[in-house]
Amino acid sequence: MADSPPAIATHNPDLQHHFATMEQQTEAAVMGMWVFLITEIMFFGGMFAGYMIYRFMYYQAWLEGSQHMDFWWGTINTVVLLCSSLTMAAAVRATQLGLRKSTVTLLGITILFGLAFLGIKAIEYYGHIVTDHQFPGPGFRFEGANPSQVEMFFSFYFAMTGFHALHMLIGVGLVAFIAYHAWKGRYGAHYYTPVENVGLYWHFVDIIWIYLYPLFYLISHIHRK
Amino acid sequence: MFSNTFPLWPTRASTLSGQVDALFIFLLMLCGLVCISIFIAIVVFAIRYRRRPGHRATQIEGSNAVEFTWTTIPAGIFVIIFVWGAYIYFQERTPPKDSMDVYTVAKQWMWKFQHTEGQREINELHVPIGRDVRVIMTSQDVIHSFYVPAFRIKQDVLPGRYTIAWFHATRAGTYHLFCAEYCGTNHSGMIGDVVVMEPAQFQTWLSGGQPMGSLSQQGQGLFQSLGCSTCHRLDTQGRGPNLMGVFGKPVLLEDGRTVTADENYVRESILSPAAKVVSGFKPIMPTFQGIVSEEQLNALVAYVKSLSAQPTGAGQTPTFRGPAGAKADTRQR
Amino acid sequence: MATTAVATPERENYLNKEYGITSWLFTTDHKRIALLYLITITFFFFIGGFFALLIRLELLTPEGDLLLADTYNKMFTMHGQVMIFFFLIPAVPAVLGNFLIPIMIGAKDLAFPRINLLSWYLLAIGGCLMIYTILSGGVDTGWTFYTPLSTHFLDTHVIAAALAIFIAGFSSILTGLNFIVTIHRMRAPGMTWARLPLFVWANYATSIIQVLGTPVLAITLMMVAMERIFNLGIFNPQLGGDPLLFQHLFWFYSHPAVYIMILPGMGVVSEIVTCFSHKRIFGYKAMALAVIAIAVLGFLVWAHHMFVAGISLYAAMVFSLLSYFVAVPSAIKVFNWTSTMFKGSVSYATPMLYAFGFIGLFTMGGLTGLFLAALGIDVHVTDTYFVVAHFHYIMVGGMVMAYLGGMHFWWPKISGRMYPEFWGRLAAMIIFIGFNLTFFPQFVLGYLGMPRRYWQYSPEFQVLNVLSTAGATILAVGYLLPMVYFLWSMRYGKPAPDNPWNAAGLEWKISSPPSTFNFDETPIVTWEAYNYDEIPQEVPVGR
Amino acid sequence: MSAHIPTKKFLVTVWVSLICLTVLTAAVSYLELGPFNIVLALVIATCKMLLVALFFMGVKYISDKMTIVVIVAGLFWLFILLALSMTDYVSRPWV
Repeated sequence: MADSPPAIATHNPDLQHHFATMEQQTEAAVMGMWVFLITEIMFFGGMFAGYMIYRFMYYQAWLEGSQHMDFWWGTINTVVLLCSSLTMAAAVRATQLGLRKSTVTLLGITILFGLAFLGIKAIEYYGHIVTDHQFPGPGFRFEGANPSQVEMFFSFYFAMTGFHALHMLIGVGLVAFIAYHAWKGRYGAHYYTPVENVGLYWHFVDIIWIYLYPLFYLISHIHRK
Repeated sequence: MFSNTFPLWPTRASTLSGQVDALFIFLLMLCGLVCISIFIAIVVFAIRYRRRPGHRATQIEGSNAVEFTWTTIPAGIFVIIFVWGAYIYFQERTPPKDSMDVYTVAKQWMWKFQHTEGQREINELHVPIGRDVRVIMTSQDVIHSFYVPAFRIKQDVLPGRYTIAWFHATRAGTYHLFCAEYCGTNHSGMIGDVVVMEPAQFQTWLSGGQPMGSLSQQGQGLFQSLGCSTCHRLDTQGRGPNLMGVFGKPVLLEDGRTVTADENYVRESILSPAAKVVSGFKPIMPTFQGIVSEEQLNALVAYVKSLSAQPTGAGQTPTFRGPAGAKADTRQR
Repeated sequence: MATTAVATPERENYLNKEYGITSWLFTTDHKRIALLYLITITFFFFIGGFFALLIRLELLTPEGDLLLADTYNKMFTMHGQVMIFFFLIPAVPAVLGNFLIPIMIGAKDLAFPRINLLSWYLLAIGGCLMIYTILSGGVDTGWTFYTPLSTHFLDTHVIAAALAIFIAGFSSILTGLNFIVTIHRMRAPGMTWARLPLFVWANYATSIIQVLGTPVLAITLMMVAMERIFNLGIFNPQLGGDPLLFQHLFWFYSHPAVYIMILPGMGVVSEIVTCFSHKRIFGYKAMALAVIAIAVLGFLVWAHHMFVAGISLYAAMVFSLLSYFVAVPSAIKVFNWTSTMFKGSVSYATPMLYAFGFIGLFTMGGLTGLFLAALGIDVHVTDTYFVVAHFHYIMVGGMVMAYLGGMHFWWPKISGRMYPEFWGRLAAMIIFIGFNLTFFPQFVLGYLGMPRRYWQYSPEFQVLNVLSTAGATILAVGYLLPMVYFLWSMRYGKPAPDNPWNAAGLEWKISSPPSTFNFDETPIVTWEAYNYDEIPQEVPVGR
Repeated sequence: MSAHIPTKKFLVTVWVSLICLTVLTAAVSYLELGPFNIVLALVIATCKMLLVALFFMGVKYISDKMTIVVIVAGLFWLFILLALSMTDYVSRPWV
């Protein structure tokens, strides 16, 4: 679904029959993207609400769980995502200026950053699931106080970072899609709505991580890893 | 009212039911009046201004004054209804002190009651007229709801914590007890009777034999046999807090927060001991999740509660040792 | 498909432009998509209605004798899920809204026609999953999916049902998104916000709720599904979860969802009442503000479903007070509709009969809402038949009445044919009588204390239950009638003129049925909505 | 709409600020501030969010008021969800 607003315009770069002007079409597409992003806010919002309530109820367990996060991987991933946001913003700029080659290059770098993020996330998941048996459910192992509450912490960790990673995956696909079309020379100063919209999506996913990072990695001052 | 086969009004059998009925009747009259006025207006307008040759509609834009009027007047009435409803609800949710406690465990699909005197019942609850009865409830599985229409009370029964309902029966008789929250296959079979008796009769019924002693005595037995008493000693030397007089008092926790030692706190401390550790103690207590049943848990809670029941001498507050105890005490004043 | 039934109107229109199944399944024409929705939700309406009949038949006697307990539980669960997610929520927005919003604002189509088609496909896929759930044994969680019952204590097809609703939810989100952008960006020159028909306002307000509320339901149902798949404990107290969190998240959507269902109905009634009173709406600004106020305030009241669930005393009071505030704009709307008839020229055409029914029944449903919002009374009547009666007065008495009224009102525009007026009025009356007989006794049952979702009940409740079941059979006949004569009229009905009701509004200025792009040239709007002073008031044709 | 095209230098400046804030938040997370660890971390996260939203996503340059309303509405509704559900949990022990 995420790809739909830009996809509309991408399939048919010319003015669609039901719009009066190109400007109207662009405004509709960008507004549609923003409306879509607020549905995404509420989608993650449900999990943020759950996170907040359990953190309130199980304060100690949340501190405990946070100490088992891979602090350095999390920090590196934050930097990786911020870099990808820069290249994405630069790609939008390059499209607006009609610089086809640098658009494609920048989008390519964005994809690489995105994949790097997912790779690091996979390393973290591997550590949590395989090495430490921290995936919630019957296989969950935790030595220490309040195991079931720490398990709840990990439920939210996996749910929220998992849905975020899923969004990243979709984002990488979208960026690849527009990179292909940019390479084909479909966008330029006259028409860059799809690039702009995918950019909005990408930055939005970045913002979600900007919050996930402190909520999971930084709530305790003790970093065991 | 009317007959047993075709009643149109539920029996009133508690102090609260009259209050609920009063508000209900008030609302019936108020809303009935509004409703009928609107119906009459529709019918009158529809007939008087029916479409017919020669009759033309008069265009009216509307009027801000009128809109303002019928915004503010209903809003004002609504606030009155809200206050009245909230007043009744406040009473429903705040049980009086010195009530008689009945512990309740709901499970798919039955109600189990434990009287503090030690009596146990299933799907039947005997209570006396003229006493405040607190029903302290928990569920073994899914969410149920304790509903006695004659008392106009309903309270969901949640697994994992206590919820409390209370009533003060005013009329002897046998009344429906329903589970009002859908709880699976036999939801409609999770019903029972509340038998309200004259106090004397109730005493006779109570003395019908309670082989295991009172609930707090059962709890005391468990307290010994589960080894609780080795740490929670009745002096200041134990590895766990002394529980004498703790119940109902504020407790300062290790992380700086303060909680009240109510039924839910005692319950949580038995099942998840490390969640809210008393200030000055270490989280060394093992969990009793899965070791004690809900009924045993109730007995333990009743026992801890009984440790605070005896009136203690003035100035004697041996609740906690160390600064923590002192703090907890000052906050309480 | 409806193509076969289309006769031979002379002019080219959206119905006869192309034929063949692919011209429907791959259409991006908002009017054709509206008809796809119409077929889909009518199908689900009758499935849900069938479940309802079985429920009422079971309740004819106090003993559980017709169905097994589990079967009964599945019936009311799937009745709720099908009716809410596959009929009520898409009903007016996706059928009438889809058809009319672009026309009413003078646009050629919705802003994103392909997303519009995608929305229908999502509903259809969700619907297929729901059918799969039904056929493979059903689900018995109650439509509310309360945890931990739904997550750890049932082995029915909970995940399939949750997924079906999840997918249908995205259909709803995308429809809302499409409407919001369309109403913002696609209005014809001169069509200012203050000139929009109230139907558009109502759908705009609805879209706000769909866009902001539905994602929360989606993630909540995902968490339920994950909890079942991975045996997590997010909502299970035995594993440290809090079942009330589920209820908070669920009702955060599901209370506003009742406004998704009723607001568009309010929009329909505003159109009908003005047309058949031949008069401007009384208090246009108040009406427009009221729908927006309902949409916003509707999000602040969800925990009034949880007054006895174990939430805090003070939170309950806050939510109770806020619930009264949301009642105010609803009251304003009722007063304004009634006043619109004052000094009007009232005709008793079928849509107007439905509008009368709507106002009356919605008033009763709304006023009983005041009882439920009063904390002290709610404790007694929540989870009883009082609540069942209350929300059926709003949903069936209000929403379905409005939907049927709207279908009759715009049927000439949609199909290009008139429906038989006599049968229309007869059906409206049968539905009104059947409805009241079905649901009024349930108010009494509720106050007497009969809990909802009971498969068998105490014998003293029987008389009222028999009345209710009798009403339900009448209601069923009432609902079948329009189905029959609408289909009949597609072939045999009189061809409809462009404006059979002498109604205001852009949709009546174009041909019936409209051409594919609605307008030959973009209209320029220079008039207020409901400018009935500028429209002749002859007795409508088609009688 | 966003006909505004940022300069390369400007984008890099924003990015540098974001990286600095990340380093800052990681660094202060080592301080023992009790419950204020998360408060501080969220304040910094909100600053970062604003940087990304205003400059990378171009919210600052959106001329159209309605789109701004849409964004604010989204945040406001999130606030409703979080705040009103918290009222229950915070006030539960009060009686």
